[in-house]
Amino acid sequence: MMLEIRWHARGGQGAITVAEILAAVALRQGLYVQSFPEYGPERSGAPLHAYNRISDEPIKLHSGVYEPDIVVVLDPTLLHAEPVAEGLKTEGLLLVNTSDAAKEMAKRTGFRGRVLAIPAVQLAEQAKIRFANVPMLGVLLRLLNFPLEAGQEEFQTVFSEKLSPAVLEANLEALRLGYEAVSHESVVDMKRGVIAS
Amino acid sequence: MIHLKELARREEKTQKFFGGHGLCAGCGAPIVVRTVLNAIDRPMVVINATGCLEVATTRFPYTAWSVPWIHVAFENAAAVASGIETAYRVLRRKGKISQDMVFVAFAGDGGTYDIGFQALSGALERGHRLIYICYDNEAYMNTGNQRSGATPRGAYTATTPIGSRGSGKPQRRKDLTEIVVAHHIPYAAQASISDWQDMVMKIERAVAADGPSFLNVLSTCTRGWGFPAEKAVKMAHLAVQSCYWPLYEVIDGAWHLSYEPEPRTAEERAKWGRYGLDITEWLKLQGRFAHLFQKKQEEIFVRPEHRELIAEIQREVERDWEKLLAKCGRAIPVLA
Amino acid sequence: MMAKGKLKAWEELEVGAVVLEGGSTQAILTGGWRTGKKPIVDAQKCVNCLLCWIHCPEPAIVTEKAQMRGYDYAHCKGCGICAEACPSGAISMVPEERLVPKRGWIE
Amino acid sequence: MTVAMKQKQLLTGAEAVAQAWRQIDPDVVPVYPITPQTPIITTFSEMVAEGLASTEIINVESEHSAMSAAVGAASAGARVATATSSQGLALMLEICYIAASLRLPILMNVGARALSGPINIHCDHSDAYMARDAGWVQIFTENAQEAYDYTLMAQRLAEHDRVRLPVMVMLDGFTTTHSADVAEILPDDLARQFIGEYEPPFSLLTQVATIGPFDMPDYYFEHRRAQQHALEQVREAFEQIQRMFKEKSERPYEGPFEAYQMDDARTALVVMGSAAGTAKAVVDMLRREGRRVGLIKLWLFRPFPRAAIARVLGYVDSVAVFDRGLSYGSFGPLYLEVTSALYSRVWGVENSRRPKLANIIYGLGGRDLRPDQIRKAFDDLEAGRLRADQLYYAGLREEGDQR
Repeated sequence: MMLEIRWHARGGQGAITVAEILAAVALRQGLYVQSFPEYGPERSGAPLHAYNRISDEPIKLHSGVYEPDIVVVLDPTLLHAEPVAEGLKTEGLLLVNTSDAAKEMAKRTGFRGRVLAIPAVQLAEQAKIRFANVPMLGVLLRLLNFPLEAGQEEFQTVFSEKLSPAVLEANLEALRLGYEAVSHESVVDMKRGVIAS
Repeated sequence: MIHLKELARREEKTQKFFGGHGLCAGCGAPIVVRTVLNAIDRPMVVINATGCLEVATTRFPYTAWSVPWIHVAFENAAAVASGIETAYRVLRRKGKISQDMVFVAFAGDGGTYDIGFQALSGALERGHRLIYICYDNEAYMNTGNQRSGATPRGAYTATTPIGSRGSGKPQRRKDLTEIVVAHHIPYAAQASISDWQDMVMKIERAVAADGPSFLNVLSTCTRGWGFPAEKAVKMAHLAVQSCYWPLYEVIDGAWHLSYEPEPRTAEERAKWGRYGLDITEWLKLQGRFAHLFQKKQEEIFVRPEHRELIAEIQREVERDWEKLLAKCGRAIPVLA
Repeated sequence: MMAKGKLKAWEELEVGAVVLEGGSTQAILTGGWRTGKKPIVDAQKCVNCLLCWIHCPEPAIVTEKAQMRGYDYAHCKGCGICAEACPSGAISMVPEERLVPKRGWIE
Repeated sequence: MTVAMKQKQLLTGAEAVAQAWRQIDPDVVPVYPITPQTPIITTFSEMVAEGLASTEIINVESEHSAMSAAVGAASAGARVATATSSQGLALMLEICYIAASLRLPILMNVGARALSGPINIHCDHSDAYMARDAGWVQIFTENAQEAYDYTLMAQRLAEHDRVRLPVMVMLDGFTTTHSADVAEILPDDLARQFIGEYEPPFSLLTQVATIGPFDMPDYYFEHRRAQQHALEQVREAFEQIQRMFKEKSERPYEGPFEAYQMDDARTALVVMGSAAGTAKAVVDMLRREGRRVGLIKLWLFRPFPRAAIARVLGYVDSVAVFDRGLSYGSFGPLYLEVTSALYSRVWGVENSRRPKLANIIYGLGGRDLRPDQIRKAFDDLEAGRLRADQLYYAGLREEGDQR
């Protein structure tokens, strides 16, 4: 069974980084993974996409993702810049960083499947970090039933040299806030690949 | 001397470069381009080498340009321009073309100091009447900030990273403008996006030159140099004030200094060195030099282990400045 | 999925991949790149020196008869160079959501 | 050089090409010296200095800049020609691809010469073969006459409104470029009538346009398909121009190749360039001995005339393809084209049958191909000693061969 995820963000918002960390965490859970950006001249502010594939069998595909199971929108302004729900499976999940209601997101994108609206920006502010990417990663870890510790460990291995201890701590806190933000949702059932609502 | 209002009127009348391109917010390159295109009030053909400017402004089917524009490859802007300029002369001689035109080549420092240097040298030596503008952001920025021959000593780039055995670019940057002057062309100059009036005046002289002309224009890069986008013009100003990027012109081999830095603010006066602003005032504001500094309560200090390098960089700037003064026939101020 | 209409078939393309419509990047609304702040200009303080205009990398500053008249928000990327360059403090960067007149020209 | 009527002259291949350039009178010719094509540009430079051509020559600083300047001049609506060989073609190859993609009608003569290493200044086709995927039309010529004729024709072909592609005309290094041969030059007025005035469909000097945009994956594939389409249009235009040239020159060029003594041939060679002459002489000799032999001398190598080759070789028992270059790790490029063409043909139709094939590599680095070596190829073919899956080398010293 394979799960395909498409991230929507703008250059400089850290989508590619968290997509890679998500893949690393899934690998730690014994799954097969891919993480790749949509190649093109990335410029801060310009729309960009990143992709994940997570599967319990080796992944041979090397093509784009056209019918994702999950779409993650890190920057809500992208909703009117491009069709974020394009190709999203009807039984898939649209996860949007916004303080608006999920219904509003469904209306704006025309997606009739499951929508999850998470005010990740506020979670980021709460944890005193800049971007919404890390809290959204926390949400996904929870949704995919990966342990929070695995996410925090992975984050540490990647960033311990690069970030000062205080900033690293803030990011781990943001990850936890994201993780906690979806406690009541039931998780993805990796075996059936269906997003159990 | 053209006034800003005249330039604005020109852009209102015939806009030659449009928004919606993909250059980063705060990029220096389009500031150079707009200044050049507005300063030249004559039909032109633009020849653009591969690089940030070219890639971000002509993603098919869109183009930011509304003047005849051509890109062929990374290393041949000057050669392509030579072909166009020659075709123009022949077709004009044969009466097939009548209008008076100029040929402007735009390339970054990678495309000019390094890979495109041979074509540039050939075009200059052959005397083609073209205006070559290098928007110098001191590294290969389109591919994500790798070092070029224009990268300053000590700067971090993705190919001169910082580590236990690496502390930025070990070599000094190549003084390309001086090498260009050695081609005995009628006009060569250094300009900066921080001094539009000086740049416009130099573009006009380049257009008037009877033969090849070359402008090396400092064009800051918010992502590659590592400073907030809004400081793009200020970063160029500080480079000029510190004598790191001198403004001068060489007309038929004669050197003329365009600007002798003097402090503009109390803050600058407080940090003024022998000829200009202390080089650390410019270096410390940039991410590419962050490894040379450390921050203590909002104050930025040179790391002890890098004091020698910083002093050496300052000395190099002063020695180059003195050589420039000599070439411009200026006496070197005796140390008080 | 960039701002694109219908993509052309190969037979419909110009010979040699030539692009004939000049300045067509106007169709790309890079105003969406702003990350939270946009410039506005106070008409009282503006001395119309046009230092903002010459330093704008887009261009996204609107002039009429060489008079500064505000911003083309469809393309302004919010870099803030104009605010830094303005000698009379007429330009300020305000939160994106702030309601402003069409071109941010505050009479 | 007043020419009352067509006259036979003693000309080297290089001089013949220079004559063609003089009559074409290109607006811009970027030049850079490299053996063996240099006499083309030096002879032409003298013509310009004598006022026999109105061309502006650019003495560039490298072949890379020669093709770059040619692209610039052509995009400005000028008629452009240049010449190179071997390493020069390799250096400019990056820009050759771009000239084709921009659909610029640049004429280039190539004095075919071996590619380094080791460095070698003599003839083979490895340089032309290297450029076979660049998107140019490629024409191989046998001698000074063909070099002159096809250079004129190439100019018309490049500018043909359904083609609009750069054209490469190969003449063998030294064997053709430097050997004096009898060639007939058209009277200037006749030549100029044939060449015609150049009305550029586009000029950067008079039109606002962006040339050489940045393609993302959403358009690059379509642009490349459009380029292939242009090459698919060449064959018809090529034959149309041959007919027009025949009216002026009375020289009967017809189709992508010359079929020499092929009507009832049982065994045949396929060959390009000057060696075809030697091979014709051997065919004549063997015909006099009553042997049914023939040869195909290919002019148009790109676009490769697959159907025509497959048709003409469908009535022959066995064929030896002579390649003056080798696609290392595989066979000779001409052989690869011929076998592919034959494989894709429907057999048994009009009692055609698939011939036995063999690939003979010859003449690398100027090594001469002697008549006795060609005769041996015919003998081996007829005796069935040559296999399709093995490479043979004519004129190579190998251990154990009986010199």
